[in-house]
Amino acid sequence: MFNITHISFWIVFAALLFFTRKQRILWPLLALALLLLFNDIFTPGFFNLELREGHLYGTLIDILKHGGIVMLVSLGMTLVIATGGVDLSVGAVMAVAGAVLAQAAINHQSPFVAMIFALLVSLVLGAWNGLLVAGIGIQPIVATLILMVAGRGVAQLITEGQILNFTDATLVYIANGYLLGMPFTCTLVLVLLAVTYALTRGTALGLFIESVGDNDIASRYAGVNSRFVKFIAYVFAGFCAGLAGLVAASNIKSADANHAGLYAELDAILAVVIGGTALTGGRFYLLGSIVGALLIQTLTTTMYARNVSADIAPVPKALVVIAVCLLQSDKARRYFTRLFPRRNPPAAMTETLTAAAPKVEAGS
Amino acid sequence: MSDSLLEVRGLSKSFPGVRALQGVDFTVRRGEIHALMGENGAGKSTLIKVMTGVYERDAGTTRLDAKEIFPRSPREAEACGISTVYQEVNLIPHLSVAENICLGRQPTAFGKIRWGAIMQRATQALARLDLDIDPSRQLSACSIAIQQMVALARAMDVSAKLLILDEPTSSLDERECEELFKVIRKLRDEGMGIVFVTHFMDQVYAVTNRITVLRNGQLVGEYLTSELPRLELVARMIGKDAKEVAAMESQQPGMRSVRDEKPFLEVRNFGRKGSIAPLDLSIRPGEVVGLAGLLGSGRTETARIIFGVDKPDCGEMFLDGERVSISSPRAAIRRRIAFTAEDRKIDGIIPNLSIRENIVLALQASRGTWSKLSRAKQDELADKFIKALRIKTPGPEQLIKNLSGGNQQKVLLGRWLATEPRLIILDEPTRGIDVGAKAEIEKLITDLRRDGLAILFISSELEEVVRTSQRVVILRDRKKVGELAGDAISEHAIMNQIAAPTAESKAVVDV
Amino acid sequence: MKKLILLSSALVVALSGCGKKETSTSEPSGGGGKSVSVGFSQIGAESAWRTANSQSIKDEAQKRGIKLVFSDAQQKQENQIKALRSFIAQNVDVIAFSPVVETGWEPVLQEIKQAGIPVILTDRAVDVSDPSLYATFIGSDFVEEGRRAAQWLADKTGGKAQIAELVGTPGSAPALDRKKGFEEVLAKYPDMKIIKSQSGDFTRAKGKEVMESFLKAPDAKQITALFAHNDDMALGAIQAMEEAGVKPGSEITIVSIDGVKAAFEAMTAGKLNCTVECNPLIGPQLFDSIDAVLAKKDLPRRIVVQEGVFDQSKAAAELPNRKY
Amino acid sequence: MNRINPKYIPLAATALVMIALYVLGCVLYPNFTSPRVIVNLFGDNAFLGIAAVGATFVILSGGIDLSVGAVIAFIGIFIASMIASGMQPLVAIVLALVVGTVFGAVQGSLIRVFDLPPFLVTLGGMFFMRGMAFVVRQESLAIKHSFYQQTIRQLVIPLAPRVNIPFTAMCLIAVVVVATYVCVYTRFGRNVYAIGSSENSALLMGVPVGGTKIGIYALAGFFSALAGCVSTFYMQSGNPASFVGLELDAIAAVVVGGTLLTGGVGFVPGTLMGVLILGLIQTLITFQGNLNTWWTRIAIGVLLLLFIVLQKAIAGRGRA
Repeated sequence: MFNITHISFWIVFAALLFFTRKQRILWPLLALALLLLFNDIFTPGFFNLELREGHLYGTLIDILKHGGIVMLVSLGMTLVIATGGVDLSVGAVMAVAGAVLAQAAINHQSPFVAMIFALLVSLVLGAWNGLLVAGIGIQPIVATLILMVAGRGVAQLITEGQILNFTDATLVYIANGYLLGMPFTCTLVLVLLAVTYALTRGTALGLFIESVGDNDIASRYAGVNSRFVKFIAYVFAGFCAGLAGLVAASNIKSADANHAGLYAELDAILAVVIGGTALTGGRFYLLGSIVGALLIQTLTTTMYARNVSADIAPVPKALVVIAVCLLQSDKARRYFTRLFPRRNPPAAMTETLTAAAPKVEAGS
Repeated sequence: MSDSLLEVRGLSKSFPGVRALQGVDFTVRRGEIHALMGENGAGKSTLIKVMTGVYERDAGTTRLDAKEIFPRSPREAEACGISTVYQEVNLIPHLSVAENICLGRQPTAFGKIRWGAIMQRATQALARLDLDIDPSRQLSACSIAIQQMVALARAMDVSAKLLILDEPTSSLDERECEELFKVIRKLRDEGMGIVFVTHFMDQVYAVTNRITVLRNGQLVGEYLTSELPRLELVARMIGKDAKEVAAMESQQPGMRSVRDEKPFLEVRNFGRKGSIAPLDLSIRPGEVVGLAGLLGSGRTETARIIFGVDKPDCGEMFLDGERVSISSPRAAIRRRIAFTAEDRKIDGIIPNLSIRENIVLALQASRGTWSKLSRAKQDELADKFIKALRIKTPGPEQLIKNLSGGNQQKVLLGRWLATEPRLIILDEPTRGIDVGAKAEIEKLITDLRRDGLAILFISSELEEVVRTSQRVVILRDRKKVGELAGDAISEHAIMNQIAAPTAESKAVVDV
Repeated sequence: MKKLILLSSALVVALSGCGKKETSTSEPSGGGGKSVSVGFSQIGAESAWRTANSQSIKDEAQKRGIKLVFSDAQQKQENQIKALRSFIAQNVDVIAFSPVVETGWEPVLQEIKQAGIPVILTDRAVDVSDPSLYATFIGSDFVEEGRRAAQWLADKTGGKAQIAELVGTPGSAPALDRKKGFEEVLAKYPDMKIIKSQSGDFTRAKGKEVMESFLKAPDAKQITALFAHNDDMALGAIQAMEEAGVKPGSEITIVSIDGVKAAFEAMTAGKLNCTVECNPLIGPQLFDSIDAVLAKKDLPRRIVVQEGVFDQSKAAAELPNRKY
Repeated sequence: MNRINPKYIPLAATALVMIALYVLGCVLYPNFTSPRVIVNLFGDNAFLGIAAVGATFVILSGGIDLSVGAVIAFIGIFIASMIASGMQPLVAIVLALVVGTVFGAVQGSLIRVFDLPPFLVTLGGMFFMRGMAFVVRQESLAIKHSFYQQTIRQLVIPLAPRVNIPFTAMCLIAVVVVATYVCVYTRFGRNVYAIGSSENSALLMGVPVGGTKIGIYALAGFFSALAGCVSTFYMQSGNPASFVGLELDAIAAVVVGGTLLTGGVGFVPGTLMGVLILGLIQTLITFQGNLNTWWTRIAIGVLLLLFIVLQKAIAGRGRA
């Protein structure tokens, strides 16, 4: 149990916790650490890592690999939620993207053409959501509900009700390949994270998204093109979902319109919220969402590893949802601090306390 | 008159980090209208919210009719006999007028609501206020003034002993105010105790019998209205010597002259149905044009169509003599027009972003999404405006929601100045901020004017308009009724125009 | 108001368009006399097996000129019950369906009985107290499939195996029965043991994910055989093994059930050892029984679909025959 | 035309679409006119209808409840296994209703007391109930008790030869009548509208917002539990894996029924019509007999879009 990789892992993690102790990401990281620690002690073999066939192999790698789908989706979802919206259709978009990919591959398109085709379709679906929300001004939950309901039907029509299998090596590589000993999905997530970071922080888009999500009207008065900002967020979410759809299809070398991306929207929303982005919009935390997705996947993988029936897995998930909600709620935190007074409340907490003060007199 | 109805003794209430009320005493007698006065942050709102059960008190007692009460919700307060009408109409827009009057206390028989009885009661309540409204009408279809009257009717519907009016007049015109006063005088004569909160000094002297002044959460004193001169009242509210105030009031810039330049902005026959009747207006560089009029007279509406928030449906607009049409705030900003909106909280600040981000937002928006201001440039801008506008903050990364109202307003000014505008529209820039900050902002306006900016200045406070403007445009009932320039500007002259009978106002002389 | 009229007329046009399509695709070919109509409620389109099953039924109906009202329940029992009741309203001559789960059919079957419509079950059985509620049940014997899989494995390994099991959707008839049959045979071989068992939900993705976690357990090295309740899960598991550097088909012997085309391909590639056929092509048998029911002939309570066991030796020869 | 209150327009549209769909069915398929079709519409959609009525209250108050489908599945398997272990059916049903109501109240309290977004709380509730259903039992379970197999089955009203109005349909109609009454004739009902329209105003007007909110979610929990009971009457079994995604159908029915998703405006009978419209689409596609059922999803999606755009248009006009 106490080998070198092991100890170094915990040292790195502890350092991570230390350096993020004043940031929002501390909470999901801490939860992840607790869950991993639990597994370290009680689940034998959970931390085993070895080199097989030139790549790393172990449960931890599995978490990274399978968490990839939720991570990809949650990046787009983060931006949408930051604008104060939500995208319920990402699961359906995944199914459609997978279906388009498989159908194109079966019709002997080159793998790259197939991928571009699938991504284009998901961009279009994202644009459709964006149009409904930003263009017509429909409430996001409802606007994306439409595609959530109809999208899977569309995917089913594309596959004609079949599970479409493909064997193209390039397409299979997306979810099953390894780069530098790590699953290729990790590279994909890192690239998308970098792209998202560049897109939001390298340009003013991030500032605009946060300002629109925090106060839409004021942003518009300040000259921010809030419709465009929202539109972009939904298009980007569509793109991320499409990419996740490719990974999901590649993972099983086939397009399964029924099951691909089922509940992906809920997992992604959960990951984003765990990551510290508020469901009401405003400040967003891309890395937080990634950690949130990791936490969810670790939870699922823990179930498998501990031989807990997959059916009752939703119960611990539910408890995590509620716990995260409570952690984020100012009110709950106040109750909590009243119960356990301490000297140095974490930064996030003092922030909310001082924030509460001026609000009081605001009405006068 | 010593027949006290409500007795509040030693009331304290604190919020994390703030002591909003400290041992305040407050007495209302039967059959009087009692003004509760104080600057923003004095604790008026908190006191009212404690009395109406919205907040729980930390210490102190409240007695109504010599009986100790402890309301924990507006509902309980109502049950005790305390009714409230709030500044913003707090009614349910989707329900009918009748239901709004009776909501929460609908007459029932065995748990079943008797709709007939509701209509009847609503009709009676409206009749008591001499209001002729169809009670089955949906509330959202009524004007704001009518809604405020419905709110009053609602407050009267219970057998209230004490009626609290929390700035009920801010959205009413003069005639409507008079209607309201008629009603509350009648209620007073019926023996009710009325607490009246307002910041319109005239109204205080018009209807109230007694004044209680609060400052910084503490009681300053209780006075008979007839025995407290206006100047004294202001002095007590702001905690300064009366002479000082007099000196402040007399501070005239004495700079009514304007460089003889071509106007930067000129609109002709510019208007929008339902917001503002077609008007002409021009502003020169280096000139402050005041827009005076009561709330709801069309001041904000004028600003909104100039800034492109609402689309005009007639008229023309010229910038530097060139005809333009502005269809959105973004288009206005591109033309170097800036606008600080009236409601800072809703239309101005981005509460959870830092001061730096709030300052660069408009400039960044005008540059577009793809050419981001470098962080160094952002810091430079933030530092510059924090210094120049003397924003009190630990640093540029502080969240704007943690600042006081006045400092928030300065940040918003900074946001617009960063875009280097040529015209800036200030809609009530001094609303809800303390006297010190007010003076600073007034001075800023004067400085900006000297730098050659064209400024459209909207304020409810006439003294402020008189002090800062070179020209004043007067609006009434969503119409331009007059314009004053240079030495003709005085509070008296403006008031005359605002109060002038309607027949005269038709003969408006264009300048 | 105009918008409303537009809206509703658009809907009418859209749906009547569908209606027209219907008349063209399912026109009864003149077989003389009154044409027979059959209502068939399918579980869904969740797997290759299922679509082959549906296609076989549709093809056979067309061949025989029978009007088939086909309804897909999207895995939901409530949808299936709705479809069955709508078949009654449509006055079909025979109702056939593949139940999603075993329970919960009593009320609707009673109603069908009252309406005097004979019922034929396909693929999966139902749990009812009154056996007269259906005429016959055509389907594979899932228990037998489990037995065959176990027997093949016992023969292949000489009665010695540490088995990992990928179970189907919990509570579904095939999952329960296949497990039952498999364990029945296993009882005879003391050296064959199931050491790991988890649900893979009959899907490839889950099968893969569960197999991965099996392979990571400390006792993973002991696994010598895999029994998957269907081919899709086995195919997923094969991927997991390849990634783990375990050779499927040699280091771990794999037996699964269904016999879909992809399984045969895997067998020819040497990655899968054996698949016990579960034949979806029940169309001909189904319509034979329908004819018999309509002719008031007696039917056996249980009609077992003809199916075989295929291992690698037979795979290459059989592969070209596989259409699904 | 001008005298019609704009808030009734979506309701009229719903009624129109419903009638149009029915007439369309009758024109296309001769058997569609059978009274059985109408009886089936009510009977088959009873549990969806009851759950949708619960969702109507939640949506009227400006919230959302995603736990509906999972609660129904849980209650179904709960009742089935209670009866299997020897409990009297009526006792089991009452117990189930209590469990559902308490669960709803807990969700409501979390939303109310800690100011949590309903979306997340009920999402957690959905996960929780779905998992608990499997904890109770992993497989479906038939209910074999004379109360179910005889009493309930005989509780029918004959309508035409061999066509009976089933007990489930009666439950649905009773629920709609009672819920409509609650909405229109009780203070609780009016408070729901008030909170949905403006929570802050409602609070200041003395509406007991906290209690009402908890009550709304408790009521929704009760209706979901009732829908679960009705589902056991309907299928005489419980299945922990059933009714996945039913909450979306319920929300869709509510929206199609003319209730504003932002709260404050809506009608229970509209929800019933919404449920019937969804049922009619499904019936039409079954009658058609050859169309991929996935067209159902697409058709519902298109219908949702049309109704939402319609609501938007009306709201936009109302403001101007």
